[in-house]
Amino acid sequence: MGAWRGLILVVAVLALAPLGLPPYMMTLLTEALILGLFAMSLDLMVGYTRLVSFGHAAAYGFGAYCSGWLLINTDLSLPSAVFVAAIASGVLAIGVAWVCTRSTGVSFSMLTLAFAQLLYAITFRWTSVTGGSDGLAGIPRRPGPFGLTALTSKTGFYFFVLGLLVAAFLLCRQLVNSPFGAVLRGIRENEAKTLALGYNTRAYKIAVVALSYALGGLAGALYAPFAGFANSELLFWLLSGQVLIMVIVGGAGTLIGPILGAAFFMFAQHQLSSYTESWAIYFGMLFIFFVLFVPRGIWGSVAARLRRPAADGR
Amino acid sequence: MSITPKTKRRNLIAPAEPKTQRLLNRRKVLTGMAAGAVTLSMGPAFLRRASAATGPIKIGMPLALTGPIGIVGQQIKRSCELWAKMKNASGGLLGQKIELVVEDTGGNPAACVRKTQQMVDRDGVRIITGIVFSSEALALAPKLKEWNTIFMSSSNGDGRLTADALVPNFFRPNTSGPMGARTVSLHLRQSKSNKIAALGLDYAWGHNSVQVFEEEMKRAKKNFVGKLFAPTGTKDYATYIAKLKDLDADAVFLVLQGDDNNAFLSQAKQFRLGEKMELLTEIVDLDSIRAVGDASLGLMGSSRYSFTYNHPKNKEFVALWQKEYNNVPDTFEGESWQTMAVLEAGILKAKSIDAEPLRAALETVELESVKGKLTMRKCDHQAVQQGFMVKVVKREGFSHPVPDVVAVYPGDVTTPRCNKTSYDD
Amino acid sequence: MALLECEGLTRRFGGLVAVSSVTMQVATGEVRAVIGPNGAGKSTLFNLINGVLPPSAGLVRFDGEQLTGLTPAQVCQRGVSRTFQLTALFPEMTVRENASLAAQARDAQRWLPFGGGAVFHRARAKADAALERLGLSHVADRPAGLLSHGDQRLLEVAMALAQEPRLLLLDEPTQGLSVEETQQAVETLKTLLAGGELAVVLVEHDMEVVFRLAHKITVLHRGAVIADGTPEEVKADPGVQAAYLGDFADAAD
Amino acid sequence: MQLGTLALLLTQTANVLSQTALLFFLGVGLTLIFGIMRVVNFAHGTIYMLGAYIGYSLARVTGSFWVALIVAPIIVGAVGVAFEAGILRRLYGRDGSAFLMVTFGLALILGDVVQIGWGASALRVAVPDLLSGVVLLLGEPFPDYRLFLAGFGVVMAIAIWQVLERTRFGLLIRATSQNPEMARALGTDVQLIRSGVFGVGCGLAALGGVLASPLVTASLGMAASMIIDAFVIVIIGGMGSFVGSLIGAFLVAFVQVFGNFYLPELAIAFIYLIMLLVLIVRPGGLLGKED
Repeated sequence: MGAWRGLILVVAVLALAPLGLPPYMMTLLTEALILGLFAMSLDLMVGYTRLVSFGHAAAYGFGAYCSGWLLINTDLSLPSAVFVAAIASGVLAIGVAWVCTRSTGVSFSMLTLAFAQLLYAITFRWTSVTGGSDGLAGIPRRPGPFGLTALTSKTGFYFFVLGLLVAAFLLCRQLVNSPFGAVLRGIRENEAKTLALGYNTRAYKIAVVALSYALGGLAGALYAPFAGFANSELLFWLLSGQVLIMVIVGGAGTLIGPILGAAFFMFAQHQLSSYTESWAIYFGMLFIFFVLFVPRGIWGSVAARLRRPAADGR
Repeated sequence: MSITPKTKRRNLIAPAEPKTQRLLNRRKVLTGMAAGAVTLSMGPAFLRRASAATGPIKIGMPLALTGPIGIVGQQIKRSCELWAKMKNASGGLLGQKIELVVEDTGGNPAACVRKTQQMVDRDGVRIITGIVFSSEALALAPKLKEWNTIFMSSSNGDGRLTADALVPNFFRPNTSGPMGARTVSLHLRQSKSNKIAALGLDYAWGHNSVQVFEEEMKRAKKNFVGKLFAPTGTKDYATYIAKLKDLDADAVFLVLQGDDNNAFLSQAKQFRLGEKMELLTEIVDLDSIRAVGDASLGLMGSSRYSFTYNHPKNKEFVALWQKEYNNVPDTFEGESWQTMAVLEAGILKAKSIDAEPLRAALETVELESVKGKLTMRKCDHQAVQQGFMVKVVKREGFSHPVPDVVAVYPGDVTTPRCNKTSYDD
Repeated sequence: MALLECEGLTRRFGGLVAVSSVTMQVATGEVRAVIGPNGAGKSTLFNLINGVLPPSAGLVRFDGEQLTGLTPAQVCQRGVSRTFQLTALFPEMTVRENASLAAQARDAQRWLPFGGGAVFHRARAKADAALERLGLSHVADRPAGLLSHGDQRLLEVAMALAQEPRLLLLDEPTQGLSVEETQQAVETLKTLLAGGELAVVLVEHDMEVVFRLAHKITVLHRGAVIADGTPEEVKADPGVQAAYLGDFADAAD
Repeated sequence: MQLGTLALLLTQTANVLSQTALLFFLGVGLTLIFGIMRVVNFAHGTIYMLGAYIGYSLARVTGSFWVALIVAPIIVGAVGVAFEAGILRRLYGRDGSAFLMVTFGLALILGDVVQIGWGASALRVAVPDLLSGVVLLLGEPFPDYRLFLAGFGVVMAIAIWQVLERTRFGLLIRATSQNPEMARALGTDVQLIRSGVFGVGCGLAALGGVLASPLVTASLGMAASMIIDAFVIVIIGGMGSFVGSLIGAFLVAFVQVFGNFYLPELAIAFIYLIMLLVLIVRPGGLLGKED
């Protein structure tokens, strides 16, 4: 299959990146992959189920604080802490989703926002655990398990992130192409009808929100040991807005698109802010340009070109 | 190369840039854009890195130039640019030109770490300065060893940077938060005000400073009647003003900054709070005074730097500043100037910018700066320096009120003990 | 024994009684039409049967099991499928995907989050069969949103059918169709229902459609049953004529 | 001497009213825009800030706060109309994410425009001389300006309500808001209403900005600190509901003034708790319909 060949090629190129790129580019790339994972996780909700979350930073920040706290206060190894944090985010999400899925549309979005902001406020107040406004600093990449140290170096950590991203991507791809994924598409296009067909749509929504948060939490859990700190900015609504934009810029409902969107967002902001203090202006114009001229997002447009005209919709 | 520092972007605020220079910079911006794609590939990075050892002295400045307190970053940038320009005009340091590598972090610690990493890797930067937020400084500190880079603080007030969070390559030539609280406390010891309250911003800096202050007041046998904390970004301070009136304090210590400070002072004036109690603040700066105008009159507080301080070095600096920028230097402009003076002394003494010798040299710096006598302390890398108490007054020749120095406290009483954030006497 | 039994089914909205003590049975192989003027409570009755609304009183039994208290999804799982008065499809999916998603709903592994080739295979077979029966095979690969209105109505039925229900609730299947389209639809439905393996409840405004398809008719008026019998019996019932035709004249929608 | 309980209650109540007025101007614009256009305007906070800055310049140039108060909203309203006509108009029929992106983009652009045009320093806007005094409420000084804010808020709320109730423009707004389908049937008027409502919404936010500037100065931080409050107000009240925005503004002002006084520990969490509570009990907000 062409898709598999493409995937293997991209992963191979990314795997070779540490050989050629200077360290700061590796930092940038690692961060882009982490954000890509974060954006892809949101795509499950936004692109495949049309559950537009305005509070996805909750997953990211929660994951980051969890893994950060575990790495600082326990003896857990890096992979274990990251894994536990991702699971914890998913569990948190079941509660959040249970409440939020009582509503639909804008109300759903606003409930997710409210939860994220509440979490933000809690992080700010609960100083003994979260470090308050300072956040958690000096988060180590503890080696292990079984004495494994390879993941703690800069390059090792990059491969760790890359591996998890690829695994998460394959998982999501499985999911959206599975019977479960078909139901999600049904909910996206007509929730009432899906319900009437005999699907317990709320259970599906809760499940997809939980998985989305777990993967978002995984991204956050990677971010904390990557950056070495976690602070309340990671829970702020601004990040929720940005990640939503990454998804849309990349192309919602494509999984690959949001990863590209996140990378594009990162690199564009990084480069633009080096050349001009007024980078925000160009960034704003870029958003408007995308909406007007690339409505399907980067990957959405590319995919539409690649696909032969005879192939069926989407 | 040009005699002015190479800044990587068009200068928006500083008006004194000559036209030719501006054109030159714009061309640089354009070529820079074209090179953007190339930057993504690996080639140029290694070339530049190789040239770093023999090229100019590059000083990295990952500043928060945009965002709510972008003004602080702008001040630091202006001051460092003037310093670099003066040094380069007289042949640079150690025969090498100074080059400032400025990047905007937007106040985001992640961006700050990333951009600093880039400066270190690509530009061969070995000295960084100007970092605005404590959160950024705390995020950078653990990386300094790996980067083999010296961090010269010019505005970071968080006490822990020279205590729990101290790393060998960090130096703080500027006044820290606890020192500001201490200065106000020293002033209050002699005041007849007895019932004292405090109002701080509800985050680390506010809590730390208020805590230092509260301990000070208790030791001074004052009646500390209560402390309030307002979330950052509070727009309506009426409820806090009402609470302060309710506490019936004689004096209130304020740990506010930026928009919060401006909002509080404006509204306190409207509620006539100043008629009920003395307002004392941890930082008095011109930017805020200009923003609130007459509402700042009568305000007292510690000042990390004031252009009105009567000292030959300071007079010289203010005159130079006026000639360059046609106004008087503000708090962080003075603080940065002092930081650069310390750095300069260190570099000259070490005859190198490599971290090892430079660190050793910086640890023994002693000089007279715009804020008077300064001694860098080896044990915690905090500069022992004077504390200033100022009062905001009207003065001939200024369109806005100015801070007038009313008391100067010597460095050994204003600076905490080594690795401490509080005082015992 | 009847497959569907409603006993004393009542639903109040505030002071308004939408459905009042309705009792009726439908046996396998039987097509029962529920008719009545606008606001007679027909749609509410459907909503009570398939669990969208809980009844204020009374109960619904399906194959001896009480349905009252179950969610629409659970009712559907037991073999009750319904179509909607207003067309409700997945417009961006193809016709086959629409029917397939409907069929998948009755599959025990419908929720499988990975793989699922077998699930899709089973659902697709059922979907294709249903499309075939409704004469939609030739448009199977088109996006549902691009179908003609008539075909969309038929797709609604096909989706219900793909679920292989034992009881089919048809809510105005010819609503909004032209005369010719209605003719065709009726023919298709007639063939479909002739098999006799289904119990059908049909709500319909078009009397011609009702008389051609229904074996039994229940007449509702202001929520209550005013007549129940074969088409001939109902047609002859003077009470029905008074209540129904009187209202029907001004209910021209 | 400590404040008497009564004096305290009185001043705090007056504070609630003046804050309600400021928040209301922001919330009502946002809610009208959402009601008509289904656009969640992320640029609303920046528009509010722009109002404050333009007001600052007008007050400096003309020497009159009152001129600024009238003219700044008109200028900002025109900016809003231009944005609607130039960009938003091409996007109706697209899903909400398109609006999220363009309004977010607008916020970034305007934020930078303000920094380039006015600099990074906060700017002083004086309370107009007429209102710089205080009145004594049971012996406690209370600024005239805040009383003016409360009064002006009441007057404007009644005025907006009357426009919505009595004029054809208002009728069209209510009709479109309650039944978006009807928008199509209304034909040519729809475009006018959208432009008009976006302009008026932005103008009201700018009015709030001008009015707030003597309290908080004109500063770059205004936008971020206000946008969340504005969202909360609109969400609590029910998106698209005029009366809802009034109630939302009052509730937010109330918890900020009284909540912060009696339970300061919860200060930053208060408004989110309220929002969550309201949404759990009534998913569409107090006076909104769920959609």
